[in-house]
Amino acid sequence: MSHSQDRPGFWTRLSNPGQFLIWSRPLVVPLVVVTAAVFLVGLWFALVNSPEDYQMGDTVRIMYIHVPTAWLSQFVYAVMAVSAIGTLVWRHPMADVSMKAAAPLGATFTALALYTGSLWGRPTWGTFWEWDGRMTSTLVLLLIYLGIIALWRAFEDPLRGARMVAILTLVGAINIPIVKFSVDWWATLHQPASVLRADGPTMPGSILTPLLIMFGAFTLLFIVLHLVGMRTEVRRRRIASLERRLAQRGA
Amino acid sequence: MRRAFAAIIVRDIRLALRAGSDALTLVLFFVMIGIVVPFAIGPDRVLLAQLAPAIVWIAAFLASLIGIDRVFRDDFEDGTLMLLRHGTLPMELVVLAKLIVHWLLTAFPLILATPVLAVLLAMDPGALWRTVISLILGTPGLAALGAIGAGITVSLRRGGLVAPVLVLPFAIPILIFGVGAIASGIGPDLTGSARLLLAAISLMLVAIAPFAAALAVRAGED
Amino acid sequence: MTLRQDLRRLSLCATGLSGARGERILFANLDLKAEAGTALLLRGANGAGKTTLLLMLYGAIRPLAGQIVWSGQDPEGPPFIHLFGHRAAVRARLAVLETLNFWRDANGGTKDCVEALERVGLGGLGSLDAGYLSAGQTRRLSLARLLVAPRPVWLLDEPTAALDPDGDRLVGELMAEHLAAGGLIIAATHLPLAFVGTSSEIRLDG
Amino acid sequence: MAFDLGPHAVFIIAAYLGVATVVAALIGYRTFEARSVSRRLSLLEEASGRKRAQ
Repeated sequence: MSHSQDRPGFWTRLSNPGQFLIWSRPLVVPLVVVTAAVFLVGLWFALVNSPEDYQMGDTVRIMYIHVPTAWLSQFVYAVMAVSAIGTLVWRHPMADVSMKAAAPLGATFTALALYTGSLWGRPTWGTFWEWDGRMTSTLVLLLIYLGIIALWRAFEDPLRGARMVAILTLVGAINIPIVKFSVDWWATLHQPASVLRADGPTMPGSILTPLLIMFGAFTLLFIVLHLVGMRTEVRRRRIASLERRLAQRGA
Repeated sequence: MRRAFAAIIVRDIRLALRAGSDALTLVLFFVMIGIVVPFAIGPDRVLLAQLAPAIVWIAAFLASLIGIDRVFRDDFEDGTLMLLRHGTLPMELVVLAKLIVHWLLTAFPLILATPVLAVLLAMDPGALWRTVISLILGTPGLAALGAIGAGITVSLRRGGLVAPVLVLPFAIPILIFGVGAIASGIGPDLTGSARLLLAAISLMLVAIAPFAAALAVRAGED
Repeated sequence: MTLRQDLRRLSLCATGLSGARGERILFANLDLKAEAGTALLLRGANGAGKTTLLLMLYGAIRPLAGQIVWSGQDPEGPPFIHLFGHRAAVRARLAVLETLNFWRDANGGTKDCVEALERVGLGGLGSLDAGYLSAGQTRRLSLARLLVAPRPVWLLDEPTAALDPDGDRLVGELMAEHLAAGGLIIAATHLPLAFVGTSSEIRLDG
Repeated sequence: MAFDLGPHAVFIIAAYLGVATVVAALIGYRTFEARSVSRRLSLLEEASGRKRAQ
């Protein structure tokens, strides 16, 4: 523990779990407050203060939560991929903690994206599930997340598991674009391009503002939950090492 | 006696839910098989709806076959099975307890996950309900066959791969009546009788599994 | 001391036993006699068939020839043998106390688990995952398994392996207490066993 | 605040309610996890007699 140094260098502050707990503690409460505030403003704009879309009518309001969650499902995977590189290349101790804390969040946001997507598609398709390109590749992404979480659970000792999960995550990062491309090809092969072009180039301001605010709200939500998750994971590992020491002392 | 029976079930479930075990991955495997098929067949909803009962049952069938090896493997390797021979519970009841745990950890989550597949495979609610019923009736039989296969191959070092192959032929009737109980094709509606036959097969298998598997386990350590 | 064991007095009389591993005959028409309250030590080099003989007495392996009779015990009665061997039957992800509770219930025991843990020197580690225990501690947990469900016959296979000196002392004490309570011990060991109690010895040259 | 959500109101409400409950569950589980882990950690730190930086 680097208590002896007077001012731990930037890198140790970032990479040492003990230091991480110290500097991340004051961040949690303010972040929670900001996230709640942005959510309230976002909901106010999304549900009340914006007109319905001339094309899709009121169902555009579902888009305000579908698009952010769909975007988050890929953003969280990017965070995990960067952490995976951190684990494998620089053996950064906080990297695998971040990876482990992010995986369940990624899976949940992807599931939410599918949930809201099927509700959004219901009025136009007439059914909850249509094998269209984007929705199907989101579904495959969910399976990848669940696979990663299953791999985390299969390892008893998280330290050993981290490198394996990092490798799988990176392999996933390479394969996701391929999956996306092939699924789109498969979808268009069997049906004309789906009419649902939400993010058209020209989006009237009245739709853009709620969308951007909700974007910010969901991203902040992820950051807060990820930070809390990482703090919990660091302490869970300290518990494991303390238990090991307790056992040795008891021998 | 009952305390020992409950102790085995509680311990095995607790172990399965802790980290370091892959109990819930079978559900993932089940859902994945269901999802993969439309990629091969194509997203045509009418065709998918017709094939949905077969897809769901094949997925359940393969998922339960893969889960067989874990029924006795861990307990055999760390000596628990050897010590249970002299527990208060006869080996037959130990096997029954493990059979119940095996069903709870593999088939039960499968049945809970069936609606997910139903939505993906464009199943109508009626078909979904019949699928759930046929899975509830059929999976105990699969679990029983699995326990017998596990008992026979537990002493083999590479037994994990042999068991599914041994058990699969005996499980074909369950598959036939399982799918039959959902949609019996163009002819007269035979789903009712298929359901009864499925239940009969399952009951018979669950009845003989403890004795057959206990015999195999007891002989296994010789 | 609630761990006091009130045991039925049994005696073993095995005649003409012969066992083999694969084709190799390990021992032939071997006679064993052991009275309640005494210990029978099986000596012999590694691979001399000590473990095979113990598993034969345990009922896991059928003898090629010969017969094992436990007098004073009706065959239909409740199980009466404890086996303490190399495989400690302890799962890494199960807590120490949970493991012991399981074995007390599975073997129909009634003794208090926490006290058994204290007796074998694992007092404060009840809520710890068994995976964190050292080899010696795991064997102590396995010893505790014998205490929570008292049974007349103990079959011990290298009881002092992986144990430190006060571990050996603990094994000696437990064996002495078991013999004093009228139990019967058959131990296979090549290390000297320090315990108070009448014992006879038999050598397997294999 | 009875605002009109149009003909497909039920889907909009279902979407928002679904997301709200799942997010609430996520937040609840993470705080519960954090609280129980830090409780167990302080327990262990007393047992091992050393107070680490919190």
